[in-house]
Amino acid sequence: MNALNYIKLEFPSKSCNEGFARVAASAFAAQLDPTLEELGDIKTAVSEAVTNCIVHAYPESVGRIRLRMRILEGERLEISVQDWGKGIEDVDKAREPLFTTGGEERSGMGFTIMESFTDKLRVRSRPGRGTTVTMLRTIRSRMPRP
Amino acid sequence: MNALNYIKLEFPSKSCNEGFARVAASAFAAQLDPTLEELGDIKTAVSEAVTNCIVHAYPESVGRIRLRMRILEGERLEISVQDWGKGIEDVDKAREPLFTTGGEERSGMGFTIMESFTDKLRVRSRPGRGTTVTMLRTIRSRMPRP
Amino acid sequence: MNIQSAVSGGRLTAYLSGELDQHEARSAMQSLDELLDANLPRDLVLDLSALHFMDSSGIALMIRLSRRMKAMGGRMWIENPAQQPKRVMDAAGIDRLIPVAAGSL
Amino acid sequence: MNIQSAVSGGRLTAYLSGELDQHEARSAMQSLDELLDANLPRDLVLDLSALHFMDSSGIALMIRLSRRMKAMGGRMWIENPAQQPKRVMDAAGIDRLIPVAAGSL
Ligand SMILES: Nc1ncnc2c1ncn2[C@@H]1O[C@H](COP(=O)(O)OP(=O)(O)O)[C@@H](O)[C@H]1O
Ligand SMILES: Nc1ncnc2c1ncn2[C@@H]1O[C@H](COP(=O)(O)OP(=O)(O)O)[C@@H](O)[C@H]1O
Repeated sequence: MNALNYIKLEFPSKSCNEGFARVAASAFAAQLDPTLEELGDIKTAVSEAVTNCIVHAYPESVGRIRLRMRILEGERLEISVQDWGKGIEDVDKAREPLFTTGGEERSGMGFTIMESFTDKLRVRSRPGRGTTVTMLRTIRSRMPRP
Repeated sequence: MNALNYIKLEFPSKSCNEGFARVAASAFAAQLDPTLEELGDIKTAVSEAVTNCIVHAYPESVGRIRLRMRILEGERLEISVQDWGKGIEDVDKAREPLFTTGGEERSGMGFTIMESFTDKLRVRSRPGRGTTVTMLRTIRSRMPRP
Repeated sequence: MNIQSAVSGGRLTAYLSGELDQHEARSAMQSLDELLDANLPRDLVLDLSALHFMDSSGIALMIRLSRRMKAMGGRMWIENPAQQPKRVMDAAGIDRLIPVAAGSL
Repeated sequence: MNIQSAVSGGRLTAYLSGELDQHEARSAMQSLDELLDANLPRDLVLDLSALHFMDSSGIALMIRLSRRMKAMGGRMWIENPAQQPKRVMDAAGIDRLIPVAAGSL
């Protein structure tokens, strides 16, 4: 599975970087000539995953977040968001709608939204070690391609 | 010299990433509330440095480019662009206006423009090993800060 | 993000603009709490026509506001969400909790 | 980036829009070469009013075009550069080679 293009982006888990991560993700995805709706979905999925690192992975400190994006054959975009923070004890439970450990400032809908805005969502996590969320989204481009 | 915020961005030396690097750089710099002219200067300097990696560092192949940006105390933005390509034999000569090894598709004005659009430009290079260009630019923000 | 408001006959309309993410949510909630404290409205309307982006942090904010309005015996609904916030609200199933109107009621 | 053109009485005006960087420069030069071949103009005007971004790749393109026009015994100048391209042209000292006009001549 060769990537046609990729970026690897690292930044600290400061909430002011949420908006930056969205802009970077959408500027990279723009190469696939997505619709505005598809771009919105990608920005949203990235925002959810990055916010989770800031809020849940590093609740008391500033840690490192890595956002990778790859363009794969077949107009597919792979997005992965990695942290080296707290980790998740029970991933299946965490992925349930409305489940949150974040109190009333969180809705527990982050994973649900990531799932409904992408074609595939994989969560790998080890408590105390960190979490990697990988999403795959096929772009149904506006332009016919050769 | 502690960074208040930073990004580290890696991508392949494909010319389609020039525009992406500019957007990412300007989205990150936007935190300092620069004027449009300052944003334009930053985009231009990044474009020159990234183009040099694509054209000169990796002339025949696709290599890796690393763009780092740091916000330092005093509204200072540090930008560094690194490659692991060809390197530069004579940096002083390379920095002279109009000097180019790129033929008529290049103007030899890249370093001159980087210099005039930033406050400080440092070039470290080792032939066969690669080049790192580091630029510093103070942002005279529109908003008074506390 | 920015919040402007208008009050008329027991109805407080809050106009949200910009982007509502976790970075913005806490201060947005604070502003809205202060507006509710000051006006004690019967109806709260969130007008999202100028909100360009929202993620699940916005969903949490809506749920909190809806609880607060219920506790005060009032009503709350959402008006004019743009495409992206609407998709997030749909994915979260927020319409089961809070009415969403396309135009002004 | 996009190039549109207009010809009138031996003058070819090329309207550049979008962003002109190394990624775009080669195909831009090719389009302009083809326009010159087809029209053999006496004057070449580059109108940059809709060009939002340009780096030194644009400077190289301008120098090549200016050489080509000189070789053909013609003239070339630049019109209406926006702020960022103007700053790049100033830093490169292009006005010593190619006249830059703020408005239409
Ligand atoms: N990167 C992460 N690191 C640690 N825990 C996480 C991470 N992402 C998600 N979680 C856990 O999964 C739960 C559900 O996440 P999510 O569905 O995004 O909703 P929310 O962020 O609103 O809580 C979180 O409350 C948290 O306990
Ligand atoms: N990253 C790099 N790797 C190798 N050589 C470089 C690099 N950057 C610049 N150079 C050398 O320095 C010269 C001058 O660079 P510059 O002033 O940017 O002008 P130009 O890119 O138009 O040639 C180049 O022609 C090239 O020989």
